[in-house]
Amino acid sequence: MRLCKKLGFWLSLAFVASLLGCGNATIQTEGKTHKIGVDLELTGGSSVWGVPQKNAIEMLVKEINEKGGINGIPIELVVYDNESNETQALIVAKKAVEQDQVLALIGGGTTPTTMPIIPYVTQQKVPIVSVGSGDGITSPVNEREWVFKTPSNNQDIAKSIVSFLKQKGKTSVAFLSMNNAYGESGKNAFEALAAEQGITIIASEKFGAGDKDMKPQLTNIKAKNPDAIIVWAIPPSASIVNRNFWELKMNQMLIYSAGAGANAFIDLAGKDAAEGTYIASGKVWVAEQLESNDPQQGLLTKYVKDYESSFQTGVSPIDGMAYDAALLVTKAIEMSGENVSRQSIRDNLEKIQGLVGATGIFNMSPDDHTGLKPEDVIILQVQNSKWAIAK
Amino acid sequence: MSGADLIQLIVSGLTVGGIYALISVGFVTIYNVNGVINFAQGEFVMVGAMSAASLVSAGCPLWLACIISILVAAAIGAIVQKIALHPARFSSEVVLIIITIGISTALRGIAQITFGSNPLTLPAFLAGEPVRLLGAYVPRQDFFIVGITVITMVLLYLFFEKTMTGSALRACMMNREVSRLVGISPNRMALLAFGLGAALAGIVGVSIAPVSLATYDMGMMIGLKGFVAATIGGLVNIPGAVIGGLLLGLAESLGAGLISSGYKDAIAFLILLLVLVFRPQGIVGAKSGKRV
Amino acid sequence: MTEALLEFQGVTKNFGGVIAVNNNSFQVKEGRVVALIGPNGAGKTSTFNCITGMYAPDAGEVWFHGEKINHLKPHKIAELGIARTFQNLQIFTNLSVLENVMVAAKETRKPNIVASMLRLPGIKSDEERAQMLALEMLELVGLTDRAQVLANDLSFGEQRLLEVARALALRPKLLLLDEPLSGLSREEVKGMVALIQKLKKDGLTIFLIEHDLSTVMEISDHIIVLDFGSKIAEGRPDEVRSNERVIEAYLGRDVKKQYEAPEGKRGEREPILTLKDIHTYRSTIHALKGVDLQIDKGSLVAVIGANGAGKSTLLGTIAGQYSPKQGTICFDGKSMEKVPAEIVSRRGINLVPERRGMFAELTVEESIRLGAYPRIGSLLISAEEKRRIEDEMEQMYQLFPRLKERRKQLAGTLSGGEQQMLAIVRGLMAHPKVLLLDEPSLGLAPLIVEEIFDRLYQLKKSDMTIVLVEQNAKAALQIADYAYVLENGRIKLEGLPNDLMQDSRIRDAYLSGH
Amino acid sequence: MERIVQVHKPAAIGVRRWGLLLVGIIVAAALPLLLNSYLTSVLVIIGIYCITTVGVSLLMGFAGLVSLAQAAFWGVGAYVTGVMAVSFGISPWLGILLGMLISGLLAYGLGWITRNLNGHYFSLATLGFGIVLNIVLIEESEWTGGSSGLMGIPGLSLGSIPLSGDSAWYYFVWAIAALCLFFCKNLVRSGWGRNLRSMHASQAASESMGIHTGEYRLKAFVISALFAGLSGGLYACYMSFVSPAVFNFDMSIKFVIMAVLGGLVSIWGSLVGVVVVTLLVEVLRQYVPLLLHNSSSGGAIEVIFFGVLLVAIMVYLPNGIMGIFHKRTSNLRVSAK
Repeated sequence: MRLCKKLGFWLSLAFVASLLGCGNATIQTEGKTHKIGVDLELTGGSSVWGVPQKNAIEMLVKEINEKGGINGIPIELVVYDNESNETQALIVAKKAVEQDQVLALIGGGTTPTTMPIIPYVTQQKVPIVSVGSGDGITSPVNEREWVFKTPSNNQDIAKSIVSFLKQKGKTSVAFLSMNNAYGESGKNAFEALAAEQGITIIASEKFGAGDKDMKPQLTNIKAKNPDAIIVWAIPPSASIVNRNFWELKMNQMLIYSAGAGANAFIDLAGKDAAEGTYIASGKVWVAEQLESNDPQQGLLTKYVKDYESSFQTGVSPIDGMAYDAALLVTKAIEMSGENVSRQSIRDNLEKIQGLVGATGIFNMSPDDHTGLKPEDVIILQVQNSKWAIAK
Repeated sequence: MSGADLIQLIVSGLTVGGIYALISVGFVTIYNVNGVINFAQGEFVMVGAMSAASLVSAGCPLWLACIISILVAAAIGAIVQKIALHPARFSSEVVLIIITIGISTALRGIAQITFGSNPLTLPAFLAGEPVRLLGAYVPRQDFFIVGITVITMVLLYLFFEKTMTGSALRACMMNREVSRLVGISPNRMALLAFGLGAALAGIVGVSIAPVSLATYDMGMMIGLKGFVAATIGGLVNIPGAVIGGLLLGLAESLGAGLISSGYKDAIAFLILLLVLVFRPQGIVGAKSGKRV
Repeated sequence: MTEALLEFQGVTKNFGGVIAVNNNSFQVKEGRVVALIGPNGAGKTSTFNCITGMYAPDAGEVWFHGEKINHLKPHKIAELGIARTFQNLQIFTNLSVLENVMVAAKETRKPNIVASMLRLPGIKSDEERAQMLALEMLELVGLTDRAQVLANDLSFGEQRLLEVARALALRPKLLLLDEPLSGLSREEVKGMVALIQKLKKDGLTIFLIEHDLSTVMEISDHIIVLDFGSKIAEGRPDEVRSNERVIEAYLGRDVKKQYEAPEGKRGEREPILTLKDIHTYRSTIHALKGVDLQIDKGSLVAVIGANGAGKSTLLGTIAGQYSPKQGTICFDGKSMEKVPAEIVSRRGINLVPERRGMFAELTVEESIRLGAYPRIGSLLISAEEKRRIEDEMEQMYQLFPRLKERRKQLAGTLSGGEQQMLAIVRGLMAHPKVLLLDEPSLGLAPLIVEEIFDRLYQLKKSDMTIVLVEQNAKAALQIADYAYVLENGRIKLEGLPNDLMQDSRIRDAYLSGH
Repeated sequence: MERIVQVHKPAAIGVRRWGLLLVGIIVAAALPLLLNSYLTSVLVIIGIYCITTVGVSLLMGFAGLVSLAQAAFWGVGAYVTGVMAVSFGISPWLGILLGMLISGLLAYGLGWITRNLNGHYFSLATLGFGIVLNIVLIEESEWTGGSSGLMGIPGLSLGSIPLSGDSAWYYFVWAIAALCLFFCKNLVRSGWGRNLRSMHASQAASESMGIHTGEYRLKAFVISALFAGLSGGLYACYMSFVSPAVFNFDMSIKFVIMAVLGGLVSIWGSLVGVVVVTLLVEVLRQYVPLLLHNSSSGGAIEVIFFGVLLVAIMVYLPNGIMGIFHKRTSNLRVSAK
């Protein structure tokens, strides 16, 4: 038993040493840098979103650093993977804030991975720009002093869909939502708005992120014969719904929320299945069709070109939102001039007006930490296998 | 809910049921010869689907890609059995389960690195407009899946019933010790069974990839559903596994259509609980004390 | 129900057609030592399991101390004061010797969980009392100095004593001992017998199953004999020893048909299979203690002996199922002791296992064809070879015509006799150089035994080497060229069959077991 | 008259062992002061996990049952505490107790209906139960907030002083974890623990010695669920937000990995397992990006590492880390009869 005591002792010593080691092993870079933390879902359930988002942020930062950084100081990204799990999201956030002393945090790619971080950043006074779409992230504003987000509020998306439905005279609607946070917050927002605007929801069905076949749900909806079907979901099963919709020879109007917009949406759903499908999303996909007077036209065409050249895959509104988050933070750093601090970034974030982003034009204010308007969300349609602005 | 819609539910239930049947046959073969509940069965399906999709996107003709990916799945199954399950063949059932859980986690990680995390798709074998059948619309790929299921079952039947190695494998499934007296080496049979089970999973992966897309983490849920189907069938013989798969597919489809789509998966696992508690030997299996 | 402590009334228990206990009734009087004997598969342990509640009898009742217990759960029956040991040791290998015995102590049977968590004084005192009781029991069986040892590290004899100590810690009124002497050395047997006599003197009622008949005759007041699940005799030891039916049950009935005595003495033909100084262990039991055997080519050698003598272990060792710790097996000039069973069967030593080893869901035809697997073993068989197998199957059907009608039936659905025939045919399909048969006559009607032994005789005549292990000594000796008598893992006697027939020592070997 | 042998005292703590324990406590107490809040929060999470793995270790190591529903009971504890506090304004203290009670009741129900299932049949019944429970958490969104999770769960406060800041939580959680370890250690060393272990070695023998094995098994299952419920309640109060994704099948596997890696031969194994697994996650997170300089595959490397580690342990080191120090073989090797 004596051996075990000695072994036990050495083991606990190694444990403490490695604990300290990974606590303070801040990697000393050469000169002074602006450190920005990134806390996204690189593995796990939502990694289909997380990886493109990280790519977009890294692309922007590389571009800025090539131009000598902000006021001569380069930006250093500290990227962590929260494994689509909220416990890891909180731990990673604490690591970035305390160990890496980041100035600001971009993260929580979804609502569940953002929420637990909010009380912590508020207490630590660190500005955070989330890419999660839940409305609870930035409201009630008085408790969200340090929290911003770039995805359009679900109300805005719901508003643009409802107005499009009214424009097309569709009054009875079926709602198909994914059983995750995104689907749920969309459902609540849409239901509230539809009631006001006199649109009746005659069927409401759910499906899982990993489901393979949604024909049973669609058959249910087909039986009730609605004018249009709204689908609030994320890839990959979002595209399977479109394929099943076509397989069942359903002809109603099919409208997706912005979240479904994975870059491979059309070929995942199948060319002829996707024909005629609508989506309410930012203008990322129709960059080249925008008139020259549209302020986003310039930024979007450049964004699409850069992204496709560096990552060989198409763009999507999802990574556009992360790109905007990086835009906002770097803009706030720029506005802080010489003394850049967490407080200065927070205050400047609130003052940002008319910043042209991929998702829309950001006009922040102390009581609006998203800064987007319903008009930023437009309805697109697949016309001969390409996204085009719906008429 | 008109008649046509009901038929639609039944048809799509049978298609999904065919998929579950193929996976559960793989489960039953591996369980009876190796005595292992293979938690990594879903991962073998994923390996089949992802390798086929990547091969096709790299320009390889569709049928060749499918054959290669089925062989890849079988090879990985054999390697896994050799390095992980063979050395632990004398440990208790529970230890073996934990080992297969470890294998499935490791395969998922490796897949994410080799194939990336974006969903991939595979062009359908039978492309074209869905076909109208008794008022329900059946996509052509579903015919392909049902076709593949039937062909595989026939091939399996011929292998097990008609070839010498087939009956040797069945003998090993029934009585491991006595099969040694007839010159059958249990270790080789265990390897063969695992490779066969993995190949079946590969076939499933290849046939569902065009319909339900392939992601590196698709394995978990589809593997569990395959297991539920095998348990319903009684984990004893091949016909039981097929019936279990079809029943589960139907129950899920009707459950989602008639009861509530949110609780679709819950229905499958409730059935698992009920079967395990009230009829552990499964709907088809004969009463055998070994289970309880 | 007068002063009978335990009463068995018309109890029947069967397992899917096989009748383990067949409408038996008997009594165990208080303060007496009663023994339950009978050949292998007679239903002795099943009777015990019906008493201790492990099996619920299908019919009849079990009374203990004036109370019906046949519906109670095992732990309830134990609380009433019936303790037992097990035929194959069931000790708690992960606990120390002391802890093994303390499990049976009444004081710590249902401790309060919260009190245990907080280690309240009440719990400590219960533990101490249980510890005292356990030490007392260990003292009784003489294991005191092994109290702290992990039960797994005890010798086989000590583990047997531990089981008895644990049973005594239950403070039972009735102690059931299931083959307490099997696998013990001479001194250990003496120690156990002394212990039993001491317990009897202290007034404890003991009901035991044992093969070692001479010791049983010595220590028991009353003996019950079972055969094929039914009671065939009961009474005082001397009455039972001379009872004709008991002897026949043990030694078997001789075969009607007269076979001419084997001509020629041993040794003209060269040996095909020789075993030298074979020691085999079955888990902790030292089953074979230095066995030497020589099988001549083309001869039928019988190996007889009481059950538990190690006959099946001997065949299992030859067939490669158990690898011997010591000694050599030489077959056709090659040493075989380390070769696994699947290779041994391919080299031509094919075993027809005890209780036939059926593949229940293969049809008769498939089973026979599988018999040829050792010879072929490859995936694809040429058409010509397939035809040859079909012809051989026809020949096999001549040997046992009954199998031809049952061709399409599942092996599991055949009768005992038919299964035995199928097992033999399956063995023959492998073209064995040496055919091993393990108790083919077990549980078969005399008419069928007749047919099978006749076929074996014909096979011997057609120059097939056969090793026949049989408990039915008389029938075996009639068709054998040479015979060995195995007892307690050692060769006790060997010689030509008719010399052995008259030798009285065979009766002792069977009835005494020492 | 009979010779009293020096009887093996259950917990004879010699002076040296007291010394070691004291040193351990001092180091543990000092840790939060040395480390920044990030590492302290890692230690808090370790403490919370440890309370659950103590239950898993009791169940797997001593009763020989592998339950894949521990994360579900953990979730029940968290959600009951959360819902009680958010919807009914009940103080979190009462919420945690209620959470424990409800997960205990659920465990009793599940344990009773699966009482005659053994080996992997029992494990897979618990798996089914865990997944159904997770789906219920997602579907009943008006109570549980569905997948978007439950926000605004109040923290704990001792009387008037709110428990805030990682160091305060660290001392609080580890006090409870130490108590759980202590209670479980006593339970396992007591008569009850001995009977539980006997049942695992040979069910037939312990039945015939008067032990009602069904009852013991059920109680062990309920106790492990109570521990999981307590741990869930603490987790909810610490994180102030819970969502169903955390209480899924993967988390149950992680608990099994921790208990097995630590070693099922002793209750301390559960503590060692949690520390090593959680620590490895942090170490990998720190050093993998340096080796691979693109951090997107960091998570995948970690998943592979744990998968391979689990296989290696079960094949080559079945008794886990504590197995090296213990001579008593792990019960998992003994295939339960």
